[in-house]
Amino acid sequence: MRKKRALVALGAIIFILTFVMAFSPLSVAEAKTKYVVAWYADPGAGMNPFLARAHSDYIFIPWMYEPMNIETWDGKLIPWLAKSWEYKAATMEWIFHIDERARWSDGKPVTAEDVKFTFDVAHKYDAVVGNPTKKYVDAITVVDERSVAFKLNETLAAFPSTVGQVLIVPKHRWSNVGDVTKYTNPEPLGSGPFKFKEFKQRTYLALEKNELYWQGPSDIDELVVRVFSNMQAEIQALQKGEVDFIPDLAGVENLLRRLSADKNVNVQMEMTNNTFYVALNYRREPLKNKQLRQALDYAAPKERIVTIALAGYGDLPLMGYFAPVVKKWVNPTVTWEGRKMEEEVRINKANEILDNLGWKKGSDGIRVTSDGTKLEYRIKCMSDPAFIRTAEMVKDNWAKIGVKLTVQVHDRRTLYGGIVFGGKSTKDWDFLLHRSVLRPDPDHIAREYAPEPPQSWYNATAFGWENDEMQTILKKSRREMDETKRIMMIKKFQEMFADELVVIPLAHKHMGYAYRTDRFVNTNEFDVYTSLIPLVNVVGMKLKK
Amino acid sequence: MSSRWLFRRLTSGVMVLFAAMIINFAIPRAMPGDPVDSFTSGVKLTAEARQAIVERFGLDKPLWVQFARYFVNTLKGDFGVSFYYFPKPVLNIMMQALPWTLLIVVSAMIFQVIIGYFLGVAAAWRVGTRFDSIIQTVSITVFSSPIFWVAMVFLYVFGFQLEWFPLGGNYTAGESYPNTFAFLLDVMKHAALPIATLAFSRFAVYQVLMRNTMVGVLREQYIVTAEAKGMGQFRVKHRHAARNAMLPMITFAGVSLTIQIGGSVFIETVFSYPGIGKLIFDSVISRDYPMLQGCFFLFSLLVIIGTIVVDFLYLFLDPRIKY
Amino acid sequence: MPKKKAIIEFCRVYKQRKTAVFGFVVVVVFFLAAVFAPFIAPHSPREGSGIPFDPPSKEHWLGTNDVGVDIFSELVYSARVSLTVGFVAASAVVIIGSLIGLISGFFGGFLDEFLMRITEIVLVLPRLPLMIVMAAYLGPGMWTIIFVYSVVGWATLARQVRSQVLSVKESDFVEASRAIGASNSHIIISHIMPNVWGVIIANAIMEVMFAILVEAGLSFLGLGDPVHKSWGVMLYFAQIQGAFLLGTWWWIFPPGVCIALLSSSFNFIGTALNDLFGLKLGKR
Amino acid sequence: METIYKVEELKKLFPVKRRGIFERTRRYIHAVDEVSFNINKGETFGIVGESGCGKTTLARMLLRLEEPTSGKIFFKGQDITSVDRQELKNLRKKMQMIFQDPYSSLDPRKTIYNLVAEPLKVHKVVQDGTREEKVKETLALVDLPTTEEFLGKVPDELSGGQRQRIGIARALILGAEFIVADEPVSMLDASVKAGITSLMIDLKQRIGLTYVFITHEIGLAYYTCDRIAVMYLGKIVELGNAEEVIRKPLHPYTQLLMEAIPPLQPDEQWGKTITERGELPLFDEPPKGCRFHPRCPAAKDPCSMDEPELKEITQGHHVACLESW
Repeated sequence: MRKKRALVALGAIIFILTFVMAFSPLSVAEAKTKYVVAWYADPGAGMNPFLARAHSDYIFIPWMYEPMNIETWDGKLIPWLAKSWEYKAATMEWIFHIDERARWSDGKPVTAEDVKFTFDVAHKYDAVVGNPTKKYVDAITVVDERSVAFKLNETLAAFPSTVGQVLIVPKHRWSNVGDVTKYTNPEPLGSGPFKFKEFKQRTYLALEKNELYWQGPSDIDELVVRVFSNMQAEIQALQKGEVDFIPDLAGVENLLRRLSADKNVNVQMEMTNNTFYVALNYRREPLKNKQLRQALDYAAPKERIVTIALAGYGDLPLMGYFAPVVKKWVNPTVTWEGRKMEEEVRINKANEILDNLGWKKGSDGIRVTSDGTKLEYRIKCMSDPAFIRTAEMVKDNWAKIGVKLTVQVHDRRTLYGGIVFGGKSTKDWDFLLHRSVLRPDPDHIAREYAPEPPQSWYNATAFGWENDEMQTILKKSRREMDETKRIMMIKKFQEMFADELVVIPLAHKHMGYAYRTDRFVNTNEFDVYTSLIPLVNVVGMKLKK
Repeated sequence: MSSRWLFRRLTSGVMVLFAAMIINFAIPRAMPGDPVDSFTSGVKLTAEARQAIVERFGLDKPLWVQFARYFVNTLKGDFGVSFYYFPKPVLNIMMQALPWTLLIVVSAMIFQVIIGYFLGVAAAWRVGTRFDSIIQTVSITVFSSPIFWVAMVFLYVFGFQLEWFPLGGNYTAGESYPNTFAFLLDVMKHAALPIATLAFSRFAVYQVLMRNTMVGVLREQYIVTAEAKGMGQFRVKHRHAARNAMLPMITFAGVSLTIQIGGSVFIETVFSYPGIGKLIFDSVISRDYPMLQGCFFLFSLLVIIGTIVVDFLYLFLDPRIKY
Repeated sequence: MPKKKAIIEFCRVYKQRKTAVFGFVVVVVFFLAAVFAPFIAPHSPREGSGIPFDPPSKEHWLGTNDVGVDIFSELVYSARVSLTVGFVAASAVVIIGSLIGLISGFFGGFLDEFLMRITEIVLVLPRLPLMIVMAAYLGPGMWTIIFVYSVVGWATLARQVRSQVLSVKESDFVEASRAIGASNSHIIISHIMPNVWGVIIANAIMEVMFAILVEAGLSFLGLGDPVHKSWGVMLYFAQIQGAFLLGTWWWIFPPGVCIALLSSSFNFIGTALNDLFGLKLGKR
Repeated sequence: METIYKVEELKKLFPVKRRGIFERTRRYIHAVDEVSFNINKGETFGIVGESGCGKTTLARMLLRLEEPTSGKIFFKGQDITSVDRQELKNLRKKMQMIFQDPYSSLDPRKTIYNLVAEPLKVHKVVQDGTREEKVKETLALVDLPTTEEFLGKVPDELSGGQRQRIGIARALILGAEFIVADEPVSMLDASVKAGITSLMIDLKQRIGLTYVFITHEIGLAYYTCDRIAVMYLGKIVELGNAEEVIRKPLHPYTQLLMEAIPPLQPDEQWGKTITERGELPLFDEPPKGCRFHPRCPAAKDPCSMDEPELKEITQGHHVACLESW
């Protein structure tokens, strides 16, 4: 009997210990304005802005650390820490002027030294951090306390937008960190509207108001980022009022109708430069045949992809790689020819093209080219429902024109790192269902379609595609400082891209965010979705009076 | 308890751990293609970063050197650096997740044992009757239902439809609690559904076990004697018979730790509970191989500790047993 | 002649168990559904045939999913994958397990010691995490799941077969056979096997159940083949595509009910067989 | 008299498994310890002793079902301890065994026909066509029915006596000359015992068999055997003509065994008997000196020192006791 009691007691102690182990000291509440943000990923890397680049945690690091400027989807650059910048063609120097108001949350000013230090560190650890400016910058010099000069080794028109991708850190905090790639930055000090307060891995991140914020302190006293791993729970929490803001509504298009009907919630879904397309491996016969690509394009079920796979949150694509939202650069004339036709008509037309080529359907319904190649291919995609469903739709439609597809699904890393791109890519694919979220500045197209040096990895050369004329135009456009001329070139490129059908665009996908409107009003002056929507959104949130 | 028994117990534990190590060591190296790809899972890497990985894991060295290095690192608790939580070490993240898993698994196990005990005793007492066969049928059906689906149904009904319980997480993130009690209440509220699901889906094993041993015990002479003496039914049932039938159940509780913690992968995934099961799922999604391997090793360790603890408990409970 | 008698006797005893009969009927029904899926399913299992998220109606008995695919049709076709994985994986496990058990039990000695040490380790290692680790490396797919299950699942059976073989091997009638001058192969074929196959069959049925559950589980974690859908994959999609929040119970319940029904049927059959064969063996 | 079987210094040690961490010394149970005797053609040679004395091990070694640790066994002059597998298989046709337990020595899943025909299948001696005839012939020999119905039965449907007859049939079907019967009737009811025993005696005369008859009932041995060897702890302590050994037991152990059986008629007395003292000890190592001395009422000092050898006292009557002569 005594043994039994001892056993029970032992069990109870173990049980209580489990609790104690799990919980650290608790904070006691005060009346504060709290703003709760839902996020689907854990800030895995900690609070290190250099590493954050590689992760989705980028989304809340900018509440603490800010960039020089912010790029909006329509191609504008909003000055942020840097109030202005200019280019000296003679010396190939970009000079950035930092806003005088800008200061760190400990009160010290943000100086040119800090900027220089940040970029020097980023360049030094480029291998891990992957800094976009390193290749072009010869030297960084401090002009005066608030001005910093980047001396380039070649002309690069897109340099200011590239600079905006780096978050600036205070030199006086980071100068003796050592290897920044191994630093988790436990006590962040930044210039942003919020200061770090507490972080519980896989649970939440708490930030508090930076009273000294240079754009004026926020109305929000405390900002809590709750880690969710289930979009459905995220949405229900928003509707219940447990959460105020969902910065990214990716992949839950089906649920948005329900959310839009809620009076207290504002759903902001907007077009971005985000395109679904089918890429082709040009090494496979006879994918080099433009007429075949034409037929495949006609037969693609683009309307259904928009209405079903994207649940209506998408648009039929422009054929020149750019989405209409990038107003400054887009060539709106390169619309899809099939737009006005019924699907049946398009499929007939595609069949006609292939019949004219003399590629007959075999008894199994699969066409065979004149030199005997069977049109039987694999289409690879990531194991994400939207991708799989899209791939299946494409497969069903292409079957109707005698092209047989097998859908093969891989995880992201295997697919892109192991098969398509990457150091040891096997190039063992025929079609690739791909989605690219491109920054508005067209420079990235040059990097992707006309890489310098030509055989570097992670770009369209992985498709086996080559076209001297188009690639020359792209290369020129990178160095063209006259913006009007540059726009002309890019628009010309889009025409050629559409005509050549380098890839088969399927749809432009919308992206968006949602927030509650009952406690706060969004006084945000930018109505266009930006890559830093959380920062911009939160800075513009004012308490409802 | 002889030292020989202890020695045997420990050596077999060590052997299992060693096997887990070998598996962890071999899998990435047995994959076709460049081993570095297995270690980076094809993340885009510059030549320098690639070289760093080759050096870190000694991939250019002969296999036995690699293994020795790996072996020593594992013993030191160094399971490498997580891909996803880079540059944090795997161990760090696992240790934060472990208490939560133990909380729900241990609580659920207590409930399972209690439910299994009472249903098992009841069924054994009326063995062969309609009542018994109904309980058996229900047990088998529940046991054969996929645990994640049971979790989904619980979440759908009690979380989304009735809104009795929160939809996920371990406690309300960033909430300021007036006192510790309120906090514990919040934790219990979040843990309730996962515990209920786990308890519901796995009580059957204990029930069947309890019933079968109890049926055997009830046939024994001393029970008949006790009954003949006119001892109360309750006393015979719970004092005499059940006590002796408990032992197999306790052994099984230890063995089933494997299954239980395994089941937590599903439970925690459905309820977004940030324990080690969810960590495994997240690591599958992000192909965080070091984390996956670390979790596997940790599970192996837990299972071994579990079985050893049960052996001691057994010793404690049954005076007849001497190892 | 005696075999026929045994079968009749077996059927008679089996019929007395209602759950076992029920299980048998369910398995047969699912099996037929899988084989004749094209004739049973009213719509395509992949292409949308209605509006998305349509609740059950005359046209779509179990409603439609997020892309308007008829869930009933999807369910019928999915039986193919679930049953295939169940049977193939279970067969692999049974073959490996019984071979190892047989070799280990019959020949004994160092081989036995070695094989049983491995078996012990495989038994103790946490199965699900091990399967997940391997599947994550191998990449999602039906054959991955089959492979992973076979690698991990054989140990229990091996141990049971071994102990059964041991008890038969030590029995007097095997000794008697030896006295006659029978060789090892004669003893294995005509004495050991007939006395062990009861255990193997009862276990094989249970293995099918476990394989179906494991397939469903791994698929639910996203390690299944998302193109050739099984019930587990259906649930995976339902979970990701927000079936809860949209209240589409007709998408969550049916696949789970199918898995539960099928696996518990195998469990009923297995339990019954275990008891029946157990009785026979116990008599000796 | 022709010697059909000759056993020379046969020895069997069973290692006792005791694996500690540090100790690795091996110890052995001496199941049969240097036993020698001859068996004549056509006789029934009885081996008598309590259970655990090693008689079953000895019997198994006689047919090489157990490998002897050392010693030699000659069957018709051929050393069977060194023959190869094929040769042994051939020898098995000539020497067979009848098992103690008729319930467990028949595979419960086989029909009577298959059980009796199994030796034929193993040795492939009879063509498939004539197999059934041979089976029926043998069944008739052991007084069992030969109907189709009976051939289709399984052992579970038979009585113990019938089963043992099946066992005998299996032993005889290949035409064996030498049969080791390991307590063939000990598991049977008294009423059936007599039937089996007389069948065996009958068969011996009809076919000309040689039996080794193992039993723990010395009375049974008296009725069935021509000569008797009494075993104690792996040793033969007394060996001789059945009549003589039982009427005039020389070894105290034989006398002790005699005590256990009631006389046939109330006024009749068996030979000299003694009363038991103690039980058969469990042992790793046999006691030093005479193995029986701890239990022996007649034990003297030398008994615990010297081990007695088996010596011929009168014609054909051997005994191993320091006190008996």
